[in-house]
Amino acid sequence: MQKGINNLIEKFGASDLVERRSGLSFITVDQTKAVAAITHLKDIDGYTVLSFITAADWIEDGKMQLTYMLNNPAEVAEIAIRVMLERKKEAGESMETIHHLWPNAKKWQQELKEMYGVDFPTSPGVNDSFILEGWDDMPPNRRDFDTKQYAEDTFFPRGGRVTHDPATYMREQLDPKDPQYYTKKKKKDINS
Amino acid sequence: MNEDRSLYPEHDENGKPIIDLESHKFLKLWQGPQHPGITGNMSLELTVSGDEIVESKTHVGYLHRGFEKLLERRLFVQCMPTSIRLCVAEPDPNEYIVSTAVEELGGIEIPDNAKWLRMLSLEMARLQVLLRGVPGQAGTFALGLGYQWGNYLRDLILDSFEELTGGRVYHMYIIPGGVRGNLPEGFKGRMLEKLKLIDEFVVKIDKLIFQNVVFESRAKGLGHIPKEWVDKYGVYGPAARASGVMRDVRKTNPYLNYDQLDFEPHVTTEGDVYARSVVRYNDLQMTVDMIRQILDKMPDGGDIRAQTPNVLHWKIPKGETYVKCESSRGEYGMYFVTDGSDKPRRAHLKGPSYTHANALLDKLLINANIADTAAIMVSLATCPPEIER
Amino acid sequence: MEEKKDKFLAPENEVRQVSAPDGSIIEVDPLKDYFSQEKPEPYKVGSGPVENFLNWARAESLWVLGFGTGCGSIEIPPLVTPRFDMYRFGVQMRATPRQSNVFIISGYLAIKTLKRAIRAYEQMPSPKYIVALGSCTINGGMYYDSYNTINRLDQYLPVDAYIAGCMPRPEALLAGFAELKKLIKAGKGHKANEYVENLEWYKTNQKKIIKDWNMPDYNW
Amino acid sequence: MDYSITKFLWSLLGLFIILNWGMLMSSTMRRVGARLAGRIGVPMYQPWIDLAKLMALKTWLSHGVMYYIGPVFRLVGGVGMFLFMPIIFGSEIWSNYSFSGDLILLLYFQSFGMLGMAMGASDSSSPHASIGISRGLAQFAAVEVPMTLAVIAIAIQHQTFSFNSIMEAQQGGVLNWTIFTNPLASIAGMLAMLGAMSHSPFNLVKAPNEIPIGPPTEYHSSFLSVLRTNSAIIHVVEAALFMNLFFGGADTWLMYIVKTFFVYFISVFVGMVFPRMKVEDSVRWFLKWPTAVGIIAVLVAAYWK
Repeated sequence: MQKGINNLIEKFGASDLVERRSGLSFITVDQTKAVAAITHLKDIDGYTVLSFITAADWIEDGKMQLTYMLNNPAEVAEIAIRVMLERKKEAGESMETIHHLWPNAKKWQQELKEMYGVDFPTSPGVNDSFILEGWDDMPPNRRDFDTKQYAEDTFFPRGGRVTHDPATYMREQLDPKDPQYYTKKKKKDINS
Repeated sequence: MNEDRSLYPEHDENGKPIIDLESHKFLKLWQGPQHPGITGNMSLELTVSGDEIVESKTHVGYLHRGFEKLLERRLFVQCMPTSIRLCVAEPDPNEYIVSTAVEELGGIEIPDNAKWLRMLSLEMARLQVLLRGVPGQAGTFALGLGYQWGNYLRDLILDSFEELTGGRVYHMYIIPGGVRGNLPEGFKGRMLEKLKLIDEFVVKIDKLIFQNVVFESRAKGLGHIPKEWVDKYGVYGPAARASGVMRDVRKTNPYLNYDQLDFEPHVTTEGDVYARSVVRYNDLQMTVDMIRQILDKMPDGGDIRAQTPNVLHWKIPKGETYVKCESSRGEYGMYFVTDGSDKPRRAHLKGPSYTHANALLDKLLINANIADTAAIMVSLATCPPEIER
Repeated sequence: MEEKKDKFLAPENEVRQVSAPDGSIIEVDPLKDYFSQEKPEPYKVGSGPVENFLNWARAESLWVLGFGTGCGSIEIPPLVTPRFDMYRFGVQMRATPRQSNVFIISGYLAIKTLKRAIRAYEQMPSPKYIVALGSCTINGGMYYDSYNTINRLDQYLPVDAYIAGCMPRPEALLAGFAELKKLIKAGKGHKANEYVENLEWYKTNQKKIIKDWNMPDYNW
Repeated sequence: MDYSITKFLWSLLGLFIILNWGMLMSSTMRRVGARLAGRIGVPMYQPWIDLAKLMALKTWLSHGVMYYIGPVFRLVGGVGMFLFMPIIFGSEIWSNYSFSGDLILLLYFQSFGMLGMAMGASDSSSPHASIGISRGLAQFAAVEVPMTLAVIAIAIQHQTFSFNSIMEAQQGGVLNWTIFTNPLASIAGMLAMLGAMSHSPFNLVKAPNEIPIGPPTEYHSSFLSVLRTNSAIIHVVEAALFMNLFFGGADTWLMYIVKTFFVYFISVFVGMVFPRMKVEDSVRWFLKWPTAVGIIAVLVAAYWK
């Protein structure tokens, strides 16, 4: 087992450990203990590099997952800390900031605020626009934002773009009279 | 660059410089997005006092296409043509990380020959970037000659790509399950011919750039990254190696068959622009050597693809992973989450430019001359599309 | 509307008090005082052998604005280097919009870039031409369903020539320049006038997606 | 001096020839640079097309009176330099308005264009233009020092401030050229020339990667065509200035063309293989080596006379 994981489980009550491969583990830490756990990993267990912070929207479970990827260059090990926030219907989940540990964390936090609506109070410049400019819709990376609908409503789509179900379309094109042609032919090829 | 800003301008109690634009002592200067010294479509908001930069802020988002949202709407196989456009200059690592993430979560093992072909394609991609990037460093100081020569050779490598994959810039060669095709007839011989040309070029570049008095005097001591900043600010790849920290995913977490190759990335301790360009210059030589080794050790023929489920109905069980590889700029990774459906739940790209161009660049540019911004940016190999995706 | 405008206004463009060199305090509204509010006029298109000669000169000396707006800009360096060398055909790169008369929209345009592209385009002296690269500018291409990239460029800026492909090869670009030259020599390169004549329509489209319109209507 | 209308017409003809030669030279040099890079480069006639194209563009922008006058001042600087320097040595019709103190006037005219441009560019409200012009003036002030020292050394050597006398002293064989009779002054002067020609490593004014593209950022259409006309003239005239001072002048048009080409080629050649210096380094460099050589040249010349 990787260095530091025992500590996480014992001291910070971490759960749902998944060891993806040697040197990469995913583990869930409670929201209130997450920053303490990350600080512990950084200061004591040698996870000195913050690879990224990102989010995943589990809309059907009502959760907003934050992932902190920490890297230990000396031992070539990585731990991803998952933090499950209660997903709010309108954006506005809140999480403690870690910009005091890594100065570049503020940029990821700024991005998360903009793209997911997860707030990090006291993180410097978190309310400034980072990527989008003049955006007035809901944060676009949230699962319930329909980007195709938005694009169609906004950007004057040019006609002629059709989407087919590939399987049926292929059959129709190969032999429109006999929709089962392709399947039959394949079977025959295998048999012969 | 020294961090001591105690003399001028004055600072408030939080250590922030007091900048009053109305006093006419400072000038707000925008570099980019339309500016020839900017690597791609981004901009720097500089506050200058005379020729000296007092404060810098990076603005990105000019290339934002919402990839991470788009990938959530694509089948796994449809992710491939979309995701290669994440970073234009070097598309192959994108192919590699996405297809490896899909394979890892889908439980697919790829055949050995495919691994070698993937390595070949990745190293060729690195080679074409470095052929432009190494002389491009001198191009920021208006020495464009090496850039012209390098670009010609890059075009030859792109020709090889066309031969191998059919595509010039976007190859879509690495796909889930393996690669799209085997080596064409006589490819090895033609590639070795081109590598010979690159060997000559490497010698010329050394004379033109690295032994040039003016280049040395301008690049040495410029944009200094101390060793302690490597972890603090997230410095990767050649930039970290120039500051004396070994960061190379190929060496630390060997993927594909990189553990069977003989290579030693160059590490130096100066940490300035000159050191970074020397490290990348050595990378260029190393890449040429590695391509020779790959061509030598590659098996003659063999399976290039593992059996995958029907890609149109491919459902991958719930899981998450983080796959990374070494691009020419440093660690390049993909955080991939699946939820049991036929589309990814979340795909997050982590490129080295994100940390390089944001917090680190803002820090490095303080006290620098406005003439040097382009050099510092290019030495960090900033690629804006991977910042905003 | 007024309130929204303030929300996006950059701090240096806000109405404010400044002290003049003589010590008096004056109020400036940068958008009104520092920028021209004039509306553009279409220029007069001549005719006869003189105009033919000028058209020939315009066609044989295309100065391209060095503004890589999207992925297509990766194929611009090969064009100025030995393999393809577009200088042979009188196509040259310029660093400032004031001196260039061809604008290559190289691929998709994010909304943030579109705003800069409009500014750069309006600053170029007429007659000016737009060459749009890649399928992204034609119908959105790869990013047809993206919330941040436009689908059709001709709704926002007048396009003289499209070069299809994703991305177009340098040869295609050279062929595109040859087509553009033909257009100009035939006296059809006056899309800038079309833009000025239909300014209202273009501005409505532009303002529909650029929600933080904090610049003058026409950027001189 | 002869102020007749024929004289004026001959000078005008000379100006026309030099303008065309300057444009031809600029495209030739661009082709030479392109060949070095492995390209073909622009067609020989490209500068003329560019000029016609620039005139064909619409001008619709103004930044005030000085903005209009800037390019005119610049052109006056170039034409003034041309007018007061003899073109062909020993020829009456090609002697222009040369007189006994023309060398001093010429040194003045060299900075005249730059100052005019400074006023015009700073009125064009682009920060890059102001930065470019302040760099240009700083560097030019430094370039003037070794250049003036070299001129003084030559003036002491030949006891004259007139081009005609200096050229006369250099006649009668290659070994009589100043570059052989007064090598120190020549070194200082030729190093100063690299700065005056504004090629790399001293092309700080129009540094595209840093301040695109310096003073002419806002200048377009016919303003730019005036600036380009001037740059075509001034490149030949600057080359002719150094040719007259150090390489024995020219006694035929062919000699004139060959010599100016090679003098100009020196600066282009250096520019191809050197990156650009920073402005503080450039000023420091000019005030160090070329100035030291120039001072020694003056002392040596004063001692021997």
